[in-house]
Amino acid sequence: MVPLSWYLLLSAVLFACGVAGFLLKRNIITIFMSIELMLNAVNLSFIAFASRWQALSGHIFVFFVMVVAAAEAAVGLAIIISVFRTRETLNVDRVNLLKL
Amino acid sequence: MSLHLWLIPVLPLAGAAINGLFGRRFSNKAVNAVALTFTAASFAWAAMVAVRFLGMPAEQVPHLEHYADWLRLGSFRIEFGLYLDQLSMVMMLIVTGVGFLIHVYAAGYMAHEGGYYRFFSYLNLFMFFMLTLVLANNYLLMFVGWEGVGLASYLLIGFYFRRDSAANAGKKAFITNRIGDFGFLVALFLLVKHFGTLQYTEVFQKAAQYPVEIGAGLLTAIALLMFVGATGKSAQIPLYVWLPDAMEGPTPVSALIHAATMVTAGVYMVCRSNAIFSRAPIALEVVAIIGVLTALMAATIGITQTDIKRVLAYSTVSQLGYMFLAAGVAAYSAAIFHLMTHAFFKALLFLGAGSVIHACGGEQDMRRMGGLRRYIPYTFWTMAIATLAITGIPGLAGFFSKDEILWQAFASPHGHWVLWLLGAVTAFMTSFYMFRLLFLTFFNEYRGAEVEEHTPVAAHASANTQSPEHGGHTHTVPVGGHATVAHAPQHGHSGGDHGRHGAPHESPWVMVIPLVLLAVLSAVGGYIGIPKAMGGNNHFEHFLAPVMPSLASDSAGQHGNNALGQHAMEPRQEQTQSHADHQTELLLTGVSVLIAFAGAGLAWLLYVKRRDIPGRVADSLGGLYRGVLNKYYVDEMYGAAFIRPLIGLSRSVLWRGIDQQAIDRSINNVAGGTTGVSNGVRQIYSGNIRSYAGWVSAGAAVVVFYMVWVATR
Amino acid sequence: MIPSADYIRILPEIVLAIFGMIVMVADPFFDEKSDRHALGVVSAIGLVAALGATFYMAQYPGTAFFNMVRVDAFSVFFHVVAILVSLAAVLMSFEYVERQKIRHGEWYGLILLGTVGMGLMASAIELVMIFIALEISSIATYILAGFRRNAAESSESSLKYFLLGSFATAFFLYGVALMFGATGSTNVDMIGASLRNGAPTMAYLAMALMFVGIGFKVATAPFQVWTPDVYEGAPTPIVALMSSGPKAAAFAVLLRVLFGTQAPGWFWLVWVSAVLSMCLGNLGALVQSNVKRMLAYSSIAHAGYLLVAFAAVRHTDAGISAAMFYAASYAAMNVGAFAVVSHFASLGERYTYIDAYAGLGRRSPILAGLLTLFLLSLIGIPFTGGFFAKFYVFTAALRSELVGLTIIGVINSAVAAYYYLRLIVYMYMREPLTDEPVVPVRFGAGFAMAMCAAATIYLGVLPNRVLGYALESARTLVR
Amino acid sequence: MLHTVLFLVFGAICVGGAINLLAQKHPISSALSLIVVMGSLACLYLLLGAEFAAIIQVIIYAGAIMVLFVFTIMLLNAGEEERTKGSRIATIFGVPGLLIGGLVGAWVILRGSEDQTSLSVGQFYGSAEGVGRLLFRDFLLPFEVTSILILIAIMGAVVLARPRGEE
Amino acid sequence: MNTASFNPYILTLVTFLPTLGAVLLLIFPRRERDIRWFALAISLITFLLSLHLPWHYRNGAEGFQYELDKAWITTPNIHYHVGVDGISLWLVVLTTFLMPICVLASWKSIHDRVKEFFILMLLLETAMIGVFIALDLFLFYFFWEATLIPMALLIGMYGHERRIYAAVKFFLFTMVASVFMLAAIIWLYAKTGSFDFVVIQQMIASGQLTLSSTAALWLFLGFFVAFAVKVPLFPLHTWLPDAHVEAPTAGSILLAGVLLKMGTYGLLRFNLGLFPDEAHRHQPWIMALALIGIIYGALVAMVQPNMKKLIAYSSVSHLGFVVLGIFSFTQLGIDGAVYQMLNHGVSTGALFLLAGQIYDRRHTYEIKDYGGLATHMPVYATFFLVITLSSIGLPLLNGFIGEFLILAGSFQAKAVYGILGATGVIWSAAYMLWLYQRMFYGNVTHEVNATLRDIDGRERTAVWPLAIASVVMGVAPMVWMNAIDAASVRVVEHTGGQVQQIGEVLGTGTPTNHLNQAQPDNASSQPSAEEHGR
Repeated sequence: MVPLSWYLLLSAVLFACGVAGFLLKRNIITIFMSIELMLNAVNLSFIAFASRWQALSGHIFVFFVMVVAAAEAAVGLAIIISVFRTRETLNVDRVNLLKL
Repeated sequence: MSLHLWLIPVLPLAGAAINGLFGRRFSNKAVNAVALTFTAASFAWAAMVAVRFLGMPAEQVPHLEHYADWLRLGSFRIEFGLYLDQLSMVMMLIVTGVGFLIHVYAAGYMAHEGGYYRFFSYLNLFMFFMLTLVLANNYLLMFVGWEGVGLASYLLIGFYFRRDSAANAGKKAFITNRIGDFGFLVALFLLVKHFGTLQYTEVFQKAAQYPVEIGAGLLTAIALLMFVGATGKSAQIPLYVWLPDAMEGPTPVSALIHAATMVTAGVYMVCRSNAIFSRAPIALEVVAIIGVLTALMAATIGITQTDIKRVLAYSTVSQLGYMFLAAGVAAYSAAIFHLMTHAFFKALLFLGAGSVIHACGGEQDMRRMGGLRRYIPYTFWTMAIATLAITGIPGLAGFFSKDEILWQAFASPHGHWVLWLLGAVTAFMTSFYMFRLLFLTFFNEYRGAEVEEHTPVAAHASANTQSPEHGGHTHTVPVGGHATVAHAPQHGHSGGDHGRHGAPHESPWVMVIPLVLLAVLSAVGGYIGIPKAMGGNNHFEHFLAPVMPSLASDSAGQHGNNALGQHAMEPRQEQTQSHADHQTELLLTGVSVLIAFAGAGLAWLLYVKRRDIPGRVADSLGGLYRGVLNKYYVDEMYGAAFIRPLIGLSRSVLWRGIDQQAIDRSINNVAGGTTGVSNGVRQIYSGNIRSYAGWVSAGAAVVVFYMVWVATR
Repeated sequence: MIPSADYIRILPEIVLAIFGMIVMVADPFFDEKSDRHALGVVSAIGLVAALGATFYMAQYPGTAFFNMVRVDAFSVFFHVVAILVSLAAVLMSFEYVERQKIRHGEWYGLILLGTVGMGLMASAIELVMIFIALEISSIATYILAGFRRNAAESSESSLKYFLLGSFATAFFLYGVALMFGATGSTNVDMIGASLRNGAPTMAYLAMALMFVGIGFKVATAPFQVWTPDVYEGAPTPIVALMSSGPKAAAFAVLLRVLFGTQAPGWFWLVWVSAVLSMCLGNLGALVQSNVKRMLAYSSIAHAGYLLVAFAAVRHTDAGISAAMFYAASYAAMNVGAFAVVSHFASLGERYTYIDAYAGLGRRSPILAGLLTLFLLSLIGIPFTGGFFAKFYVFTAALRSELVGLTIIGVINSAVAAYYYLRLIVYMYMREPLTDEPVVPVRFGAGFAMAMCAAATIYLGVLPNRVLGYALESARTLVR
Repeated sequence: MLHTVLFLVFGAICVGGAINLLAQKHPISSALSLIVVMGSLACLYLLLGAEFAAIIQVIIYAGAIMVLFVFTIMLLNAGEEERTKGSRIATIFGVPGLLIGGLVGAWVILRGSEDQTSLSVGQFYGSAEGVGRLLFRDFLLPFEVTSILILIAIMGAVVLARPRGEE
Repeated sequence: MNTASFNPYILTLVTFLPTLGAVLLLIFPRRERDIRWFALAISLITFLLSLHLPWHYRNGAEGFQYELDKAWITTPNIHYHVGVDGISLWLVVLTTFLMPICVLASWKSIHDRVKEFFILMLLLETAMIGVFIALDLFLFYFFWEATLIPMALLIGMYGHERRIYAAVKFFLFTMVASVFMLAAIIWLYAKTGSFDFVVIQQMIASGQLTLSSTAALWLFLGFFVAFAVKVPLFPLHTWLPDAHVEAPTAGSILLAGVLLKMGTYGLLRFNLGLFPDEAHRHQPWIMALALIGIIYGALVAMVQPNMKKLIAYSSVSHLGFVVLGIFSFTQLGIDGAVYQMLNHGVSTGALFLLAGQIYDRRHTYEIKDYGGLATHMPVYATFFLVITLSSIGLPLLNGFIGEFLILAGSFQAKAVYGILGATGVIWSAAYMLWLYQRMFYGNVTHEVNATLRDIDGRERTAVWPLAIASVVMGVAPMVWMNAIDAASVRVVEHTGGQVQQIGEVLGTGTPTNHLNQAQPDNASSQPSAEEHGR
């Protein structure tokens, strides 16, 4: 018997890891991956809540989130590629033409 | 019945307007014609009015004429209205009469000047304002004239405006007058505040409800403030400084404005407001003291001056002092009497001086004149009469008036023997410097050419040091070229076209006739006011009595109410009579006559017989002499004490300091500070994605924390 | 089984989607040389049609597709705003895409499809629906921002926008999840219903996270940091679009979420956020010499003003209507300003620095005049939309006794005057650096500018109709 | 009981993978650890009875998306990431913010579920059929709309990733 | 024509005719000559139309005339509500009167971007008139702001070297200040639900809208700051000299002639009209500021090396008088203040006009570059003299009436105000005459000045009306005063000030010791002030 809150905590931890990744990683792709991690965390809590409320809609949300994530991935990676083309780097700290 | 008084001031105004607007296209003759016609017309009308006025029954006096409302705000009402009573009639006649004569004279005197039309339109303008001043039926209208004559004199003093000295003198005159007017204005405010009106009749009525003030009260305040105005206009201590400089103007102007009429406005005002002054003994005292002191001081300066016009100027100041002395002892009619006679002989003196200057081709320094009586007899004789008149030689106008004043100074309830003494001393000096002038100018031999080192300090160099085309003594004659230019000064200090000839010559008849007429007036003018003591019965005083009822401090109570009543003069009679009797009066008269002769004698001794003495005296007195010569350095003192500090303060503290440093700088600092903050804020947008994420997540943390706090609160 | 009325209730989206695909598909059929003006025209037509569809849709208020969307005055209002903004963007792209050598098909297609997202955001009442709509419009703008592919700035701005955007989306999504967990529902109305009887702490947490997400989209402090960079780098017409259209839609979402669910406890949140946005935006803009960036900062500040209206909780209808009016008039003047900038920037967006504007009043009076109008409106000079927008906002705030907030806002708008004025000063009071003639305005951009100018003035002189409609929709929102 | 054990195991793997994702220098390793996380998440979904979700989690996420990632990493042959000191803000504001937010969130979660609704295997079963019904009825509109989303994504990928020069 | 039907629309017509002209100007004429003539024609027509106002003005009648009140915007409830009373009436006429003169003044001096110039001028005219006729706070604020932009542009586009600095300074000063007014207006609206001046005045006066003391304070200050900057009142005046020095001639004329009056008008209409009690409470320090302005302005003017700066500072001094009069709360004071606004418009406007004319010849405002002009430009010198005299308040010229009434009024309010203010007559004489001497008297120091030609027909046409006006206004003030007095009496009664009545004046006149009368007179002259204070 696992209390719901454990799942939620787990998802919170994962989400936090995602945020931390965004904050700390330098490689654009890794950062993007941490975003995906955050989405996964969210998914987990959706599923958890779904089973709490006995409502399937939670699962539907997960589905949509994945779709969106896929779309984002496609676009995001394309963007990353075009950035790499212009700047020849994947280090996010070096992408700072625009400032102040 | 209306006397159409308005014609009297308006006619000169018309003349001024015509000359001012179209004069430039007129020939000198035309300008003349216009100016003289309108003045003459005004004089004629004034005379007619006077005749009809004398025919009026007493209860119709004062005769009021109301034409229009200037201001009507609620109960506050200022009329365009004129006020004719004995006082204003006298003034009106003096102004128009003497004014007309001087116009005639000027026609000749200015004949060769540029800016002819300007001159005459200014002169007419002056007449207009002066007449407004004397005929006004309320204080504000009087103030109009008051300021107006100031303007006219500003313009006329600055007539030779290309000479900085002239321009300065004009400005000085106007501003000094303004200082006086400030006092006058405040007096008017007091009237408005407490009486709610400025109409003479109403003001006097209200004033009459006040008893004679022991100590200083409202009326004293009003009176003193008015007197401040008077000191400005009539060149009394401390504001007399402008008058001597005013001699920069053409001589007829000096005669008309700075001797005969305008400068007496102060006296007129004090007398006009006697209802107030008489109830403010303290004010009266102040007036008397200031008056006599001015008289004395001016006289001392007059002794040392060598510029003929300046001598006359200081003598004017001192004579005005006499008038105020009279007014100060509540002998208003005596003041007016002297005002009149003084108008005659002082005008005459100035015109004579003008004629002298004219004769010597623009020379004003008496040390370069002398022996002129052979060249210009008319001038000499007329001036001699005037001199006798002013020094108070019996039988001439000045004698009666001055004697009356001295007597009142002694005998009037407000009088005091000290006042008399000082007056007498002044009288001595007066006769001394007047005869000095006469002798230096007309006796001995002509000193036109050489320069004599009589006094170490250049007498009138001090007066117009800034004058470019006039360096001290060596009066260079500039190329007459710019004489054609509209505004070249001819008489002032540079021999113009007709100043080039050696021998002095008599002036044309247009200038001589006025001299003669004025001489006659100064000779006989006094006989309308022979005091009782000498068998006459002071017609003049009786004539003016209704305007200026005297009320001695003790009997104020019962006379207050019928103050304006006709019969209010009997008490005055018994007052004076009770004080002293004819014997004393005659005695004092004798004394003053002696003094006069003494002064004359001394002058004869020093400037005809032993002409080496003055120099030695001067040297022996040294510093004192120089002090007096430089008019006690009053101008310099004013300069050092007020003007320069003020300018310095304004420039360095107010403008540079407060305006530019304090205010503007601080505003700019605010702007700069904002820019700084802005630059700081921009550091947030560092361009680094992770920093942005940092901001976002920090913000998110705050938001989360807050919301949860709210929830669990 | 689905009533046809439901399709009418999403008619604008359908129309937009169809036209978007048409444009996208049509593109390859043009050969290389021929100019693809037609595409632009077609998409413009599509937008106009969508506008018509919106008005048609307005006849059929109500929910559709099992409470996914609701058509009410509120959604219609924002539909119109979003569509008009996109229309302006399309019009001003006519020359832009030519000049920048950008592929027309994708460009117009993305704009249209992005507009679908905005429309859905306006009418969605289901959090998941909202989420997807949000993503549609955002992803479209991510891509469009990076369209000038051979310009490093463009792709960088695209990257920044994308990464941070999805970061924020994750927050929003987490919020949705928690809200679902707290209430067992993701339908705004049902959430409202369940929150009305006691909100669990988790709901607050959810609300906070959603606020983070949407706050990012509308660029209010402290989630505004991305704005200047992204706006500076992105193609100007797109900046015009995304600073008005998606933003307005996001505000619509915020309104739905905050007021529709009657979620508690966010008052001070909004208050502080408003103040921060105003101050940080204006202060940042003060010393900005790049016009696009300056306008970006100013858009932050304006978001702040708009939030002031949210804080007017005592008279919600006044507040909401003020906010809606503000969104509309801000869209008008902002798009207008960007239209001028985008035209003037010309090839490769060279002239975006303020010095380039020196003497514009002499070189091209019309452009300068229009820009001046828009700037004055942004300052908030009377008889421009900007004035009434601010005016309603502050009135609403004062009626809710928010004196302090109003004072801060008013002072801010005074400070803001400085940097707008600076541009005007440059245009009129400085001598031009070059006397090369400004590229003449062609039909598309000209029409866009005219449209915005007309709207700005209309809102400034006769705000009645619009405000009245806003009030009505506000009432529908807080039933 | 079993449920608890499984939860602990997969949960541990998840967290471990996540942390590893952070710890790894090379993007490939990060990607792999992310795949691990996703896999174990799928298992957790199963525990919660979400078959459908679990499956697509594996197919879409681990299968499609992560492949895309790896593909990109290879394409750009991204190497070790260098530890540049780009942003102090992220460390001095972001990380503390993260911690505070996380703690608060955790506290809320723990406190928010006093009811202690505890879950066990098979207690709630989300069949693909049920999901399908729901998806194609109630959530029809979002489902259709996602097509537009995908379309946009495709276009974007095409436009942005197209090599230079060929406009 | 049937004036009755015409009356309600005359104001609107007068106000927007210039705008119409501007629009026509935008499209129709091409050649610069035509533009100038067209602008002149428009401004003249406007002036003639505006003469309808005083012509058919009913002096006796209460309240506002030519009133037009049309609902304009429902939410917020904004009306297009215009109307004039004796105060605004003449300010409108002043504006329309100055405008043709400005057009003439910029006839030759503006040769670049002529069309824009005259368009801006006409728009500015509309805005300025609007400020004076607006009876709806919102409308007022709109016109108020609307004056700002054209003026700033006039300065910035057609000014001299430091024009941008001046323009921005001008704009920011006024903008920042008026924002506070906006806040106050909105607050009032939020409370009353109306922008209508009359309505709000009623509500406040009848206590229907009760203001907490702090609220009243802030509202008062909100309005006050906006107006004080415009007046400008020390120490907020520093924008004025810069603006004037840099502005083109016409700009200076309008700035001094009309824009500054907007400030004093606002004080009179709104600060006194809406918050009489507050006005009374703050009278002392406002009076003090006004006095500082008078003396300070004059002293600083005295030492200015630059002609226009000098005139600018003299404006500070003159408007100090106006404020002094307004806050004396006496009939005389306020009459004088309003009249002084007109005077200052005429005489200072004329001074700037003349300054501009000499600038056209020598392109410098430095006084030291002149001297001896009277010799070669007699006509110019004469005009300058007349105007100088009118500006130093010589009797029978316009300046005197205003100053006298103001000072008398403030003296009634409190003796010391009157006395200190009266020193102004000395200062003004000092700096103006000094200026005149330095410019016109003495010998020509710079040879160039000897070659200057006297002012030509066009320039004289521009100056004559002003000179005549200053004389007529000095001699026959009642022409203006009848209308003004009625209005200001109403203001005074509303603010519980002192109306001119002998009765109460003599009431204090118990002939006792009066010299130290400051305290008793305060007590007597404004008892109403005290009870208002409570």
